[in-house]
Amino acid sequence: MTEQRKTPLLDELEKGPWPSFVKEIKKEAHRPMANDVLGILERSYEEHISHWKHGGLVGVMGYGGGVIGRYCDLPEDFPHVKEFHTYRVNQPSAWFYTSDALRQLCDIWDKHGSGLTNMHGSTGDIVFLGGTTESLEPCFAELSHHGWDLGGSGSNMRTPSCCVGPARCEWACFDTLDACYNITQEFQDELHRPFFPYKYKFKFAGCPNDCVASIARADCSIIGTWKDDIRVDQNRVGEYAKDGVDIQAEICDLCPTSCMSWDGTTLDIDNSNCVKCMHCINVLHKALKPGTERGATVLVGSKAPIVGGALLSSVFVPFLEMEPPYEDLKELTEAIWDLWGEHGKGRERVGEFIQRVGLGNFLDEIGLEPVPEMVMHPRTNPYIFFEEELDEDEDEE
Amino acid sequence: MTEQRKTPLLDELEKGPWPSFVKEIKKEAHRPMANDVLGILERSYEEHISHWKHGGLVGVMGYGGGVIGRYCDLPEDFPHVKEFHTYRVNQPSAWFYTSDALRQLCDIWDKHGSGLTNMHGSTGDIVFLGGTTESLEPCFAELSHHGWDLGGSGSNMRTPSCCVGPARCEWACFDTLDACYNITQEFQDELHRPFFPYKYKFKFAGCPNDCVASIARADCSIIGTWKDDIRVDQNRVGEYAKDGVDIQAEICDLCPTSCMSWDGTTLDIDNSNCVKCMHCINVLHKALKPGTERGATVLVGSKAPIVGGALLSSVFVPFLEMEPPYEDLKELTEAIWDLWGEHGKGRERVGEFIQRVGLGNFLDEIGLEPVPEMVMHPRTNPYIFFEEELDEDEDEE
Amino acid sequence: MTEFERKTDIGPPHYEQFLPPVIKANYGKWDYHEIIRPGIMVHVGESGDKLYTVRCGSPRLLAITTIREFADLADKYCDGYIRWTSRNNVEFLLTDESKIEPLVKEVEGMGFPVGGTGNQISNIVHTQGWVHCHSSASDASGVVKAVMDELSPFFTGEKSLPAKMRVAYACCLNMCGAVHCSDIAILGVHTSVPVISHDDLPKMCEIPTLVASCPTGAIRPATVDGKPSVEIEDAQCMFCGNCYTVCPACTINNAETDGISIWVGGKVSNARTTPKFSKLAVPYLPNNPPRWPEVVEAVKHIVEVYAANARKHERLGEWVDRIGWPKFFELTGFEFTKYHIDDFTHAGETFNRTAQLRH
Amino acid sequence: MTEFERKTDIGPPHYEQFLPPVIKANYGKWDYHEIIRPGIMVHVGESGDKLYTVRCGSPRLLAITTIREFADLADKYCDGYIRWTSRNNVEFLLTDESKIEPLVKEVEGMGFPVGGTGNQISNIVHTQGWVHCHSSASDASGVVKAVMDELSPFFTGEKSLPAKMRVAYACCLNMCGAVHCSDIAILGVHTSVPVISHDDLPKMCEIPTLVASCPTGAIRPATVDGKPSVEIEDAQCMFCGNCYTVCPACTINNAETDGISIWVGGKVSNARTTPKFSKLAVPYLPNNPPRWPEVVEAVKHIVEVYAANARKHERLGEWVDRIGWPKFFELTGFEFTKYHIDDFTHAGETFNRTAQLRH
Ligand code: SRM
Ligand code: SRM
Ligand code: SRM
Ligand code: SRM
Ligand code: SF4
Ligand code: SF4
Ligand code: SF4
Ligand code: SF4
Ligand code: SF4
Ligand code: SF4
Ligand code: SF4
Ligand code: SF4
Repeated sequence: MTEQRKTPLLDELEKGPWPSFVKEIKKEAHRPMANDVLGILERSYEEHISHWKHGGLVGVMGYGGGVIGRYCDLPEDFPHVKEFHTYRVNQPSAWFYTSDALRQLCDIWDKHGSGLTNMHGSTGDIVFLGGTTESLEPCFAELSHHGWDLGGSGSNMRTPSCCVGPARCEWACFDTLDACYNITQEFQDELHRPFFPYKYKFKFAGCPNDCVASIARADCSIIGTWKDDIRVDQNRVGEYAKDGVDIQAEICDLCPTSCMSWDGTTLDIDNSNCVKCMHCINVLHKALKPGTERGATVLVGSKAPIVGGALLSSVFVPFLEMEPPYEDLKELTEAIWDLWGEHGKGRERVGEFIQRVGLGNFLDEIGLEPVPEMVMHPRTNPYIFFEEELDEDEDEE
Repeated sequence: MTEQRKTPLLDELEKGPWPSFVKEIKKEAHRPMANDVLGILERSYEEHISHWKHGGLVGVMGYGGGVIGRYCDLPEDFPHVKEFHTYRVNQPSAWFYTSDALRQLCDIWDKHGSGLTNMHGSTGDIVFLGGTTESLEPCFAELSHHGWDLGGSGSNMRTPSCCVGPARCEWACFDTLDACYNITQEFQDELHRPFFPYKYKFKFAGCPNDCVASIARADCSIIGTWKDDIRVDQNRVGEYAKDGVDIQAEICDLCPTSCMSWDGTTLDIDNSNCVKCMHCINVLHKALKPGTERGATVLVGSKAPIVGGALLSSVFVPFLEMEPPYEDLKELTEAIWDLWGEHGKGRERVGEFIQRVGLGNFLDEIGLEPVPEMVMHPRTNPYIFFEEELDEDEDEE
Repeated sequence: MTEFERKTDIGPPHYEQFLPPVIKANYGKWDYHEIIRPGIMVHVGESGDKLYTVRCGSPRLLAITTIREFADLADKYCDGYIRWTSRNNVEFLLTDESKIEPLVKEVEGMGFPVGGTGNQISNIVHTQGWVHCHSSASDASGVVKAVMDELSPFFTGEKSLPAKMRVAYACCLNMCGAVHCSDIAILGVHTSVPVISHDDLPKMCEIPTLVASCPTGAIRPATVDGKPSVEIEDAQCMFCGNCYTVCPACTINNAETDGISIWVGGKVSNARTTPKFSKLAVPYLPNNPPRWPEVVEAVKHIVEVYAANARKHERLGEWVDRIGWPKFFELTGFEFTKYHIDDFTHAGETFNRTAQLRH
Repeated sequence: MTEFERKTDIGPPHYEQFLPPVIKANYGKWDYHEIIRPGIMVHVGESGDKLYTVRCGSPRLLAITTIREFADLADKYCDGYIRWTSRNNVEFLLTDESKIEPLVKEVEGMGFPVGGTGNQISNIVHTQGWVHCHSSASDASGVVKAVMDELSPFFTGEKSLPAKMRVAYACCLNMCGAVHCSDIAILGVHTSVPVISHDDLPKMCEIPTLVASCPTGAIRPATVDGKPSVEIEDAQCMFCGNCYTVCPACTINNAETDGISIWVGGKVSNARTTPKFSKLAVPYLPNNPPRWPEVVEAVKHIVEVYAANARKHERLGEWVDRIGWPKFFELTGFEFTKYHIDDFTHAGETFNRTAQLRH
């Protein structure tokens, strides 16, 4: 084996209390590939610039996504990272593993790649960091043989992800793990074969705490919520008060709708004005619980800034039952994909598309009724595109 | 004199408790002009449509504004309103009059026009409703002879207006009447001779209650405010409490920054967090008063929807001393006019212009320092037009 | 004409000559005020001087006959001093308390109701309409009269409200009444694509200016039977009328389809909450002169629902912000339609981007 | 390869096979949880069963060597059960309380700190940087390591905060870390106009797509020495790099001018306040590997100012909303510049349109 690259700058990053990615790379530095990563990275540290080039189209037979091609611009100096592609391996719901499953993945990657990974990528996939074009097919064959499949990349449905939900959280308002798995399986074709205008991401959060940041980074954000009253154990509330929680200041005063009152003994909630923000439940978690009539709010359209500026998802369905097989969610999804697929421009995310064509028109087309919950407030500008017989609006009472 | 037009539809509007504009028109119906107004208006009521045409350029010698030309589209049926122009006569500050002044105006209008007026127009002018082209010069000569001048119309400075302020209000933080008069006189040329891209309006409000709606309908909104502490007469506060005002609920809980506290005897204000909203002073007006270190906030850019959507004015100078001769305000105004005048498109209000070129660039050009008070929050999108040597930003502490 | 010396650039007369002595004496030194009863206020100076104000409603369109009568009243009761407010009400300024009642009697006898102070509904700021403007989608004075006849108990004080309630009217999207920040805004709307007179257009209008005037870019230059003109892409037109403003040959007025929309929840003052735009409540009601019953009914309904549900000091928009828009539509029974969802430039900024919802 | 049966469209393995028995037994029936101490939680089922979680920090970039060691630990202490979090921390899942301490000792011995729960600062969500991406304006892992070395007391619990504090990093405006809603966002920025290689461009890129990719329309088709290419209007370029994403011949990376910006006050949860975007705090700091001292210093400073001033349960953005942005800039000493004022599409919506101000 070749001797390890000298990396004086990177070595600085082996110091300090936080675990070091440099140490991680060095753990695999006996492999030529990881060793060249050290070298080329050190070069970037010296020169303050990336030495990677755009990836061409690389992938496995029959799939349009799942692999990000990557080549370095210094193949002479670093021949072993001339090709340095990443695989996106679809993670299990909520990132649960057994030690055997992990070893299986490691053994496969040991054999076919750099030995470096990201656990996990930002979308949620297991990321195998750095493989050659040649290794793609054998590696994929071995992965799929053992029951692993690739995730998404390119203009297709991206790998869905979900919070730990009912597996380890008392607040889950629907089965995030099952919904995530079910949707991923239902749309395998859309996941592997790009034929959308751009990427489309799903994220499932069991409650409004949104532990997978779905509202910020999923074209379709499914966030658990409930309809009925918050369940209150007044005794446990009392214990919190005894233990020094200032119920008035820490709970009532921070409720977004001020719908709670505390008289020193009972916590009274006007549930008709509760907007399910979770705060009181978060703080008094032994005493308060979400209601039992549970489902989810479906929001659409969030994305990063490119091109029109970042977006958060906005309300489409205020409350949706989330029982398998999730027919309503699937129908809504297909209606959205049909419209966006037909009329969306290349590299136009659905959130941008909706703004271009107008939410009202978009709803018309997919057959969803407009409801006030969809907007913070009705329009303020008088530029109304009147259409139908206007008389319909006359009987406004 | 011709006999009065039959107006069965309009007659319906003579009924009811609210004073009737129909009665007003009829009071002058002995004049052919007012009589034809009745007729043509009745026709509009029958046909659901206006019978007025665009006005051509009519006006008085040497002025580009002050008169709105108006012609009807039924000159045969209503010959006396063939020409039916309006004069905008510049009102005195805060619309104060003596009976003699009113009679003087009435006599002039009696002689030269329809005998109908608007007291007042939305911008603030005395509006003489309906005169012929021929009558313009003599009417103006007589008006100006008696010390009255025309207001603005067209692409020029419009007639400034102001709230009653120090004349009859304990909250005025500067002399709105004097400032309004002073600015009107200073910019007579800009008022009468259109050479701006579009209209430019001034409105002066003595305090944040904004009784002239300046923040909604003035390109330059000057709103009185103060720097130091609210003056509190605790005894008078106590009396309010005794008289049944719930200080906690009606005052403290409605303070936008929750900077007040009430222990049943003293009202404590954290003035460093008071945003001068006026609410507590409005309700407890005998007990609370604005501070004594007074001035105004200057905001720029409000307008109606056409073309880009309605705008409210936004903060330019958080706190400006408002002492005669108002040099700072005049300098700022001229700087704004120079830039907008040179680069503004036709019919582009200054508020729209600022958004097109960017507030940051606009401030650069007029030499005003950016301050955080100008925005609700710093930018959220990363699309920064970096310019100068970036090192300046390095020492950020 | 020679008898008069024509002057220019003299500006308005100086206000000082119109101020009553009590105001000159207490100018900027007022201590406090009180609303004695709806429409009647006293302002007390630090000096102890008292200025009484009697405010009465006005149709704004006034005959000189009436103005002269006001002048006579001013002489009789106010030493000749009188003013108008920023909402077009008349204010008689007295120092002699004993003269208040007789003045009230006389002015109300003339048909001008006293009121409009404090949390009363004040006068409706409005515009020209069919009385004087070419682009009006409806009349102004008539709608205002019909609505105020219904709301007058809220003006005079028979009925009262939790907070100030400002109603405004504008007869087209130019919004000369600046209705865009009113508790209740009544707005005339055109709803048909402008009809172009291709003969007049070349004579009357500059085509580039016309094309540029359209907020949605619906207007394109075109040659119509040999002559230069424009064509309008119907689907892109949202009837703002700006093309008509700059070009008389693009007639937008339409007797059949012009109508009225209603907007709610705006405010101007900085009290408690920051200034707010009005939001769409009812997209379209028919033009129904002489008394516009549908409009009157809708406005009255909003006022009553607000009065019944809002808290003290809570402006209409503040009330809706507290209860939420879904509740507003539920309480009023107004239908929420696609028209209520913004689809102009900043539409996305109005979408509800949170899971905080009442269910 | 023949030894393996290649399959497609099978999707991920079913999660159930990876769930520990205690989770299967209490699935969806958890009663409550407690944070025993930073990094160690217990979740109690309605059944009374207890699931212990030991969370440790991770650099996210992991060698298979390390993953195998984690697997061994899982076998030794957790019956083989382990998971990762949405912020890339590792969570060991135990049922035997007595095994917690030895596990903590061993995992910390390996150099992986236990912590990151509750109001501790958790792991920094981040991206590829110089390790794997072509468009990175800076490295990702390196900046994160340098910052976390400084913040680690807030992770382990030596120091604590008023509320959750989420820090994220992205190496270019594509924001793969979705940093746009983080309490503190560290963002790599390009600040120079892309350099076009006119020879490669025709071969590598579709000109219409390239032209369309520019948010500001700064790119125009042009013919350069006979060949079809594009030109960039420098003044219109705000360095987003989208052209580089679609066209390798528009190189935006620049060793001299690439740098890092810092954003604050974003959040994702719906707790108390609705989700918020992060706002610009520091427009530009130099790229200074290997330890980016300026960036580390600025982030640490923000955390400390926040810790010293915010109220309990108050996220950074909620704190600033209460005290106002002028106060934030005063307390941090950061300079407020024209760069902080939005000038993109919806800029006007961020202007301060009220007289409500602290003076
Ligand atoms: C690997 C990953 C970052 C990581 O280190 O974890 C990643 C890496 C890249 N992203 Fe991403 N994105 C990754 C998650 C995200 C996320 C976060 C998320 O999905 O939750 C976002 C923001 C959310 C969103 O989708 O808007 C994100 C927004 C983008 C964008 C901007 C998209 C937009 O509409 O604004 C681009 C640009 C593009 O698509 O051309 C992009 C493009 C890229 C490319 C393919 C670069 C390019 O221009 O081709 C990067 C390849 C880097 C490499 O060499 O491996 N990546 N990308 C993440 C995927 C791993 C996984 O599958 O788990
Ligand atoms: C008379 C008056 C309405 C009234 O009944 O009181 C009025 C009447 C007209 N306005 Fe106005 N505006 C009047 C105050 C306003 C206001 C309110 C204000 O000034 O406080 C506004 C909204 C605030 C603003 O300036 O944005 C206003 C916004 C407009 C606009 C839209 C301007 C914009 O930038 O959006 C137009 C269209 C235009 O200028 O071409 C307009 C145009 C017009 C024209 C000249 C119609 C036209 O297109 O040429 C109207 C002439 C009517 C007529 O026949 O007499 N008028 N106009 C008001 C002036 C009287 C006075 O001088 O006191
Ligand atoms: C006379 C007038 C000024 C003038 O120069 O003409 C005036 C005079 C006073 N206003 Fe005003 N306001 C006047 C138009 C306004 C406007 C502008 C408008 O309506 O177009 C506003 C902004 C309305 C809005 O926010 O949409 C206005 C918002 C206020 C407020 C804030 C109310 C609120 O809580 O939002 C106060 C404070 C209060 O009433 O408690 C106030 C208070 C007052 C006081 C009590 C000030 C004082 O100490 O004298 C005056 C008696 C008010 C009353 O009617 O009870 N005035 N006031 C205007 C009377 C118009 C009318 O005839 O009704
Ligand atoms: C394990 C994890 C879910 C997963 O599937 O991996 C998780 C788990 C829990 N979250 Fe979370 N959250 C997790 C990511 C998130 C995220 C997403 C993110 O950070 O990208 C958020 C949104 C953050 C934001 O708003 O920017 C998030 C916002 C919350 C909140 C709301 C905090 C707030 O007041 O805004 C709570 C409630 C609380 O902590 O009081 C919460 C509470 C919890 C609880 C207490 C739920 C429960 O009863 O078990 C869990 C233990 C949290 C802890 O660390 O103390 N979790 N949580 C994630 C751990 C990430 C990590 O390693 O640190
Ligand atoms: S999102 Fe809600 S349900 Fe899911 S893990 Fe977080 S707190 Fe639990
Ligand atoms: S969940 Fe939120 S909104 Fe509902 S009561 Fe609790 S704090 Fe209030
Ligand atoms: S704006 Fe203020 S100062 Fe002027 S009249 Fe209204 S309350 Fe008085
Ligand atoms: S003026 Fe407004 S902000 Fe200031 S203390 Fe009174 S209520 Fe609070
Ligand atoms: S609002 Fe429109 S129609 Fe009414 S006066 Fe103004 S411009 Fe004319
Ligand atoms: S009415 Fe408005 S939208 Fe329609 S064509 Fe004219 S300018 Fe354009
Ligand atoms: S943020 Fe930009 S540079 Fe970093 S991985 Fe994503 S695309 Fe690449
Ligand atoms: S970097 Fe962005 S703004 Fe500049 S040219 Fe490229 S796409 Fe346009």
